[in-house]
Amino acid sequence: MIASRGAMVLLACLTGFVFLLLYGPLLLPIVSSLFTVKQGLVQWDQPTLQAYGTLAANEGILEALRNTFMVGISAVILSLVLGTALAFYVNSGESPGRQFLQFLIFLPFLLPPIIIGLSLLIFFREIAFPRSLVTIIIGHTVFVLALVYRIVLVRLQALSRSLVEASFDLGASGWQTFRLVLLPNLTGALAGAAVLAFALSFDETLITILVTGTQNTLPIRLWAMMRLGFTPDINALVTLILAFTTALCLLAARYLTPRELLAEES
Amino acid sequence: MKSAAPILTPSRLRDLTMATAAYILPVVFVLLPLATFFVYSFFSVQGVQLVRDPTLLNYRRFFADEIYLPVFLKTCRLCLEVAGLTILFGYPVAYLLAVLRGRKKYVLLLLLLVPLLMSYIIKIYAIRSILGGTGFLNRFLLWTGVIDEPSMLFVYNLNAVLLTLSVLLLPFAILPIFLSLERIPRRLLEASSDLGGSGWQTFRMVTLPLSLPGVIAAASFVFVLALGDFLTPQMVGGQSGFTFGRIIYSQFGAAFNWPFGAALSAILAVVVMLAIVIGARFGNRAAARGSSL
Amino acid sequence: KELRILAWQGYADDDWVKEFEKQTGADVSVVFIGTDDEIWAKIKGSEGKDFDLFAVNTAQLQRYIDAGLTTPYDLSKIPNLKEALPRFRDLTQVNGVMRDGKVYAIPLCFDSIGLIYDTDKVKPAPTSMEVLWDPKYKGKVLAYDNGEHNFSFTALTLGIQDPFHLTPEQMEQVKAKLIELKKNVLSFYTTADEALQIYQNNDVALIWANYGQQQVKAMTDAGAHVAYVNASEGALAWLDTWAMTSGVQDKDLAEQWVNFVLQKKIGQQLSERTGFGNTVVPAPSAGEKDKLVWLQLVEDPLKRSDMWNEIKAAP
Amino acid sequence: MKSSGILLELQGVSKSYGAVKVLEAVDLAVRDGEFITILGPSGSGKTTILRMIGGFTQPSGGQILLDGKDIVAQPINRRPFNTVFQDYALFPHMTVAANVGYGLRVRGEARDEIARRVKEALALVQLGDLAERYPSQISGGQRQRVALARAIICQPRLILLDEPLAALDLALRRQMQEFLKEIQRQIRTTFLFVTHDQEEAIAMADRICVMNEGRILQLGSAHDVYYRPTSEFVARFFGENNLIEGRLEESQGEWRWIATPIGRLRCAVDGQPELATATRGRRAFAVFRPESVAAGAPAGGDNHVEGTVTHVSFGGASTSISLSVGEGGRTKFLLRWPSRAEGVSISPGQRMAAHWRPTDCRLVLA
Amino acid sequence: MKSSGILLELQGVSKSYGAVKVLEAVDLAVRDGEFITILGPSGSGKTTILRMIGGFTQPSGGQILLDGKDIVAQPINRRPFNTVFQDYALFPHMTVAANVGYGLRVRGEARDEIARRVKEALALVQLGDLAERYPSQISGGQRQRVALARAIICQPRLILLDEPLAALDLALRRQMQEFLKEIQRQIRTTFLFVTHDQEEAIAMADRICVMNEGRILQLGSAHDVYYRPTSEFVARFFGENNLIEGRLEESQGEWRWIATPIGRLRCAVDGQPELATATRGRRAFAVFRPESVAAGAPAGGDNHVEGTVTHVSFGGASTSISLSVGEGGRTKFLLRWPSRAEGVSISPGQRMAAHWRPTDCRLVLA
Ligand SMILES: Nc1ncnc2c1ncn2[C@@H]1O[C@H](COP(=O)(O)OP(=O)(O)OP(=O)(O)O)[C@@H](O)[C@H]1O
Ligand SMILES: Nc1ncnc2c1ncn2[C@@H]1O[C@H](COP(=O)(O)OP(=O)(O)OP(=O)(O)O)[C@@H](O)[C@H]1O
Ligand SMILES: [Mg+2]
Ligand SMILES: [Mg+2]
Repeated sequence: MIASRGAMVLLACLTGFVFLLLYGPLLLPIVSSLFTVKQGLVQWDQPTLQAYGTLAANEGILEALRNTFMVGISAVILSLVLGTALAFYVNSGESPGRQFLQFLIFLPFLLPPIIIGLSLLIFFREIAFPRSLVTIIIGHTVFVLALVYRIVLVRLQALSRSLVEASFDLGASGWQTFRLVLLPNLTGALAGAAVLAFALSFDETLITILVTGTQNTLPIRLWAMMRLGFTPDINALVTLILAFTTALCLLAARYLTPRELLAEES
Repeated sequence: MKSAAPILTPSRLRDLTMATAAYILPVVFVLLPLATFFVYSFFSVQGVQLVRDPTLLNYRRFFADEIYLPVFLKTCRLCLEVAGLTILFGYPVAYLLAVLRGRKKYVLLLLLLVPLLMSYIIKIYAIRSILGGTGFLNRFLLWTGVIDEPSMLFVYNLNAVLLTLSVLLLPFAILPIFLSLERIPRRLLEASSDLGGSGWQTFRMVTLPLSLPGVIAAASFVFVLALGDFLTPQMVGGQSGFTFGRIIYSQFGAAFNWPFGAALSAILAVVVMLAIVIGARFGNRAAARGSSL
Repeated sequence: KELRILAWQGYADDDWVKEFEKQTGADVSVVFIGTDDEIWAKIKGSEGKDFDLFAVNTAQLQRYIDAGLTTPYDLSKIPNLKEALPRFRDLTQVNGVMRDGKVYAIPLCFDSIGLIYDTDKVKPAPTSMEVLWDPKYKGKVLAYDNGEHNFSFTALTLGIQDPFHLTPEQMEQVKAKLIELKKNVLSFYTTADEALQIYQNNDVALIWANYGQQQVKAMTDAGAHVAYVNASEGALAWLDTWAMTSGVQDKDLAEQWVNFVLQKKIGQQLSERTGFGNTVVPAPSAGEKDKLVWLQLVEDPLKRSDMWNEIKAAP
Repeated sequence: MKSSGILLELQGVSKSYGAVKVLEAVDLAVRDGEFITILGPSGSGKTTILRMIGGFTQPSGGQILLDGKDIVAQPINRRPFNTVFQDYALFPHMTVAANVGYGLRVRGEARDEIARRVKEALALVQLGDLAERYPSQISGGQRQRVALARAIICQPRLILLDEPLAALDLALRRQMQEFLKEIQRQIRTTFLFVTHDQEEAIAMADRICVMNEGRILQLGSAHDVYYRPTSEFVARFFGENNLIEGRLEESQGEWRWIATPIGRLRCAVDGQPELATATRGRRAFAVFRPESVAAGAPAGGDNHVEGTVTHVSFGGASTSISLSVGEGGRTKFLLRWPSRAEGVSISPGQRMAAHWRPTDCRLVLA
Repeated sequence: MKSSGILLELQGVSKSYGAVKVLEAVDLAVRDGEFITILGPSGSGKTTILRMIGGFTQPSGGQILLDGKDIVAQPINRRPFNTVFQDYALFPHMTVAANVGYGLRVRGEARDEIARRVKEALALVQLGDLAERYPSQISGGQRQRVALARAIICQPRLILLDEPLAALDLALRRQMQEFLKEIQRQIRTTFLFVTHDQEEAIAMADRICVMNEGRILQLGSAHDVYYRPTSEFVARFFGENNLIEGRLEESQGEWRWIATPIGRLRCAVDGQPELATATRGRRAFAVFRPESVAAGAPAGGDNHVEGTVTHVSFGGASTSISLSVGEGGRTKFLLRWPSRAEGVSISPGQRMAAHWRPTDCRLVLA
């Protein structure tokens, strides 16, 4: 990719604008978590950490947050495993069956979430599978699978076939080949897929409500709170999440940039 | 394996087990639940009871009734516009990412993904208070003197839905485009300059066509996610925020017309699937040409 | 022992739950819900098996009873009912909570659906819902996004006696009136907080207040200059109740919970925290003299929903 | 070692993709310890044969025998062969040492043992000091050697090499050719080497297997295929050559005459059974190498021509001279002589005589 | 054409990447209409020079003059040069015709005009019937020709070619070499051709520019660089060569003597000014080609040795013989003779005499 100086300036401006679009909406909760807001006006002279105190005491929300992370992480892991396995399978040959399988994988992503939620609920009821965090995890996995699958598949198709052949040739079993050769080469795609999948799971409301047992997740709580309005500690919560993920990202970028990524530039 | 082995060889057996393993979960957790639901679409309701006499009425109604098709088309257009807008804004960002080198690139990329972890209900709320008639944006514009009275351009109408969805879904567009841009060999761009192409000509005639597969993937992600979102139109769309997603949603609550909802969903799925298959064909063709240089 | 509750925000606060758990040694889990639609989908989808108790308004309740998703109460297990406000003490007098002599729901809280107006912008103070159609307020009206209620209140405004059982002609009449309303409407909202938000960031004069007093409370808290009025044609009013599912696992425990929340202390707190009227302690929610029209199951929810969709889709 | 040192045998192995037959029934016996080269133009099926031996592709018919046992059904990772791929196929995320040790690692060898043998192998290919680099950090020639070390470390019975030198520059290629031969001498493993470069095949192979269009045309030593081609294709394939078409005449002991447009030529018959049975009048080519043609009239009198020089071109070690002879100069003729510092004294347009010894002149049936 | 037909001139052009200097101050003058080849081993800076001329890389110092005017600051798309890239860099999403017409299209030529000239250019490279195919649907050699057509259609002043033939197999490469020369003769444009293949450079170039480690070592005709190397590197670079180190002795007209471990050798001095000024005792190499060495004792008596044959290897057209001579056989010696069908009558271990003419023996300062 190349760009002239003028083009770079233009691109940087546009990117700045996009950052504004993406981060603008985040400012409001952050500011209101730190300052008193009265009649829609921020009282800049009244900084307060009260919201954070309330948050620390709000077990319901913290419990929901824990559930959200549990579900998100489990769903991401499951969908990564399944998505990768399925991508491998579909990529391993051509047949109408594989086309159909791909269709099945995409379906939950295409249909309105309420359909997925309801059909899973009815299904679980029919087979007397108790609703719990497990059912939420299944629901989320089914939902984000398409995304993971697709990203992995695209990357997989770009990988040189001879790498796999070389591994077999040297005596490795299928599993060894996967673990030692393919997986390390898929990490970038898997990381990207994991982030997007987690983001989807993190916000999933409708499927969750329908297939949950007795657990709340953060989106359910937020969704329910809309009736009476958000309490200030919610602002504190999202601010913390944001700060935490940003820090995590920066650390990851600082320390985990794979050596090959840096070597690849020329 | 195209060997003409007449019996079940070990490799055949392994293939079979593998296939079974691959199919089992999608079939159990996707096909079975959705198939029952699909069957519902041929039923009808009476009060709160399902009537299990097969009928095509639900499908006929979609076409016969004068509100569904227009709303459906309107919704599709809206989501296409969202896809268009996210690509319009996402493309330059992805391009910049592709131009940047080394660590800077990945830091920027990660920063673009961070907002995804802010709960989207909260984001919609925030966007709404920014966009409102007396919201931050209008107040800011009034204060700077750009406008004299509050602009209603983004207040409870389709523009607002468009903008909000675009902001929410932008990261989903940036990533696939970035991935496809990164795969374009630098050599091709040099070749274009070498032949006298200006920067813009090179972009228009080489970069853009070659990044098309990524653009299409991005568009289909955004389109599908926008279509499935029923909250945003509701919350910022005002009177116009009535989309197909909401019609479907309403069938499952107050209306208790699950069969009709199922039928509408089936129609939606078919259309979206078609769009994606066509898109993928298009993208694949471009990619196939791109694959062997 | 375990109790599974599906409720709206504000109906099963943490401190109450803790206290109840301490008293009974039970394990209570509450799942919160955002719309009537989800309650129905969730309860119907699980055929009542996922929860023991759920909060639902009397109008909605009927379909659950019809579908056999509820279990009647044994009133002897709910002694606190005797302490309820007179209006709610004798359940035979409360529309919609009984069927065939059995009690299916215990009232919890209620509110009228009145009119909120901005005291700076709307003068003189309105008395009738007709004001919503006043061309003066074009683009300054907030309405609620619900076909059933909108048909009912519009019918009342049009002077129709029974707003819950409309004839087809009346339906058409109401529909036309509602399409006309759209000219004035800035947005259809679904939650109280949403309305507040819209109000704060836009030029809004009138709000059809589905959440009644609670909405007013939130708005004045936020510093808005607003007042509330129950229209002279009669104000719709909703009554939320606790209903027991057909899949209730520990009926005793469920009844204990209902009895528990009917305490004066809890009623008081509920009103303070949400602004709704509770059924045990008098609150300012609706004056005794206001003409309240309790919501009922309408003649054909499906029809109303479809027609509401048509109205919203109308140009 | 049974059956007279035959390690691997292909019997009637064929391959089709759909309706397209890319390999006719091929027979090939690889001797234990030899360096055999498969040579042929692009698309002749070289890679296909190699991939079927390695197990990457299934044959459509025939048998592949290792020590006399059919291994067609054996999966890739069970065959005691290792491959050096054309694009090296080094694992980009592993260091050189990890790449080389991979085969031992997946066999579950102990760490020390792996480290020791990796060191040994890297020393063998003279890359001891690059052990910790990544493939992207070393040059093309070095990568090639890593791929080789990776293949030999497991002590396979047979090493398959698919045009491993095609991407290297000439100097490096020469160096690697010698290096490979040297390694093969040291470890005494059988090498099956695929190439499309004739000079490479000649420089390296004990035996050369020439292929074209999915068939094996000739299998023999470099000298054999160069001087005793059995087909027109092979005769033309090894560098520029002179082929003069004509009709066979009578035999005379070890000699046979052929009538061509430029006269009767005397050719040596060197144990070519097909020629013994060929009848008079049969169409054939007299074949002689440009470097065998000398200037001037011969001492004896056989095989001489006179013609006009059309082209003189300096080609480094040798200088080529094109001659047109025969009626109207219709037969083209190539001479190649060692270059001299003072250049050649011949220039285009000049007439010159040329001759070549019957010993250098062979016959190939058309 | 001014300044005696010099089209492009590099004056003191250098290039550094950070602290690493990859190109020392380089001077190079390209004549209008010539076919000039830049030849050097991998990493010598060939591509770097070409990329700086094309404008893809900025020089760190020096000037690049086109018709006497500095063009360093001119952007790529304004330079009247076109490039044929090593990997062709064809646009995969455009047909062959669209690829070829691209340069005209971005110049805003009329559609008819483009169509006409594309047709012409495709006819020139003999690809008229592939116009509507995509690059992925044609073979390697055909792609190469498309790239060429694309470069020549804009009638550039100079065509830059970066190892365009490296990826092709030998037969195709030979064919393309002739083809390129032919095209150049037809369109009379200047060609600057980068390669690492000595034979290719010799076969094609009017002048060869030999590079090593960022320096131009020698610039001259093929015959010049082959027979009049001015440095050890160049002497060794063109195929195998014999270099015998020694100390210069006196001059004798056109001859000069050098004392080496295998005796005093007589060498020709062929207008090499650096030799005229070289003092006695200066270290130098006597250089003579393997193909110049003949068997037996010489007629005169100069430049002859006797040694032991260590190696005989058949290399197709020629057979190489290694000889070790001098005290303890420490000096290695290579002979190359045209191969003969009956093989050579020399075998390792045998003693043999060899000699070479003083004319074929040159001097290179160490
Ligand atoms: N998967 C395939 N499907 C169809 N045809 C194929 C396939 N693989 C190879 N072929 C065909 O088989 C023939 C032989 O291919 P192969 O790769 O063995 O040639 P090769 O001798 O290795 O050539 P090269 O020197 O170009 O590598 C070719 O004509 C090729 O087009
Ligand atoms: N971007 C860069 N950064 C650092 N060093 C570079 C860069 N590009 C080239 N080099 C170095 O410059 C030197 C010359 O490179 P160049 O590509 O000109 O070589 P070349 O003669 O074309 O070699 P080859 O035959 O391998 O193509 C090499 O040592 C190379 O490592
Ligand atoms: Mg091949
Ligand atoms: Mg180069």
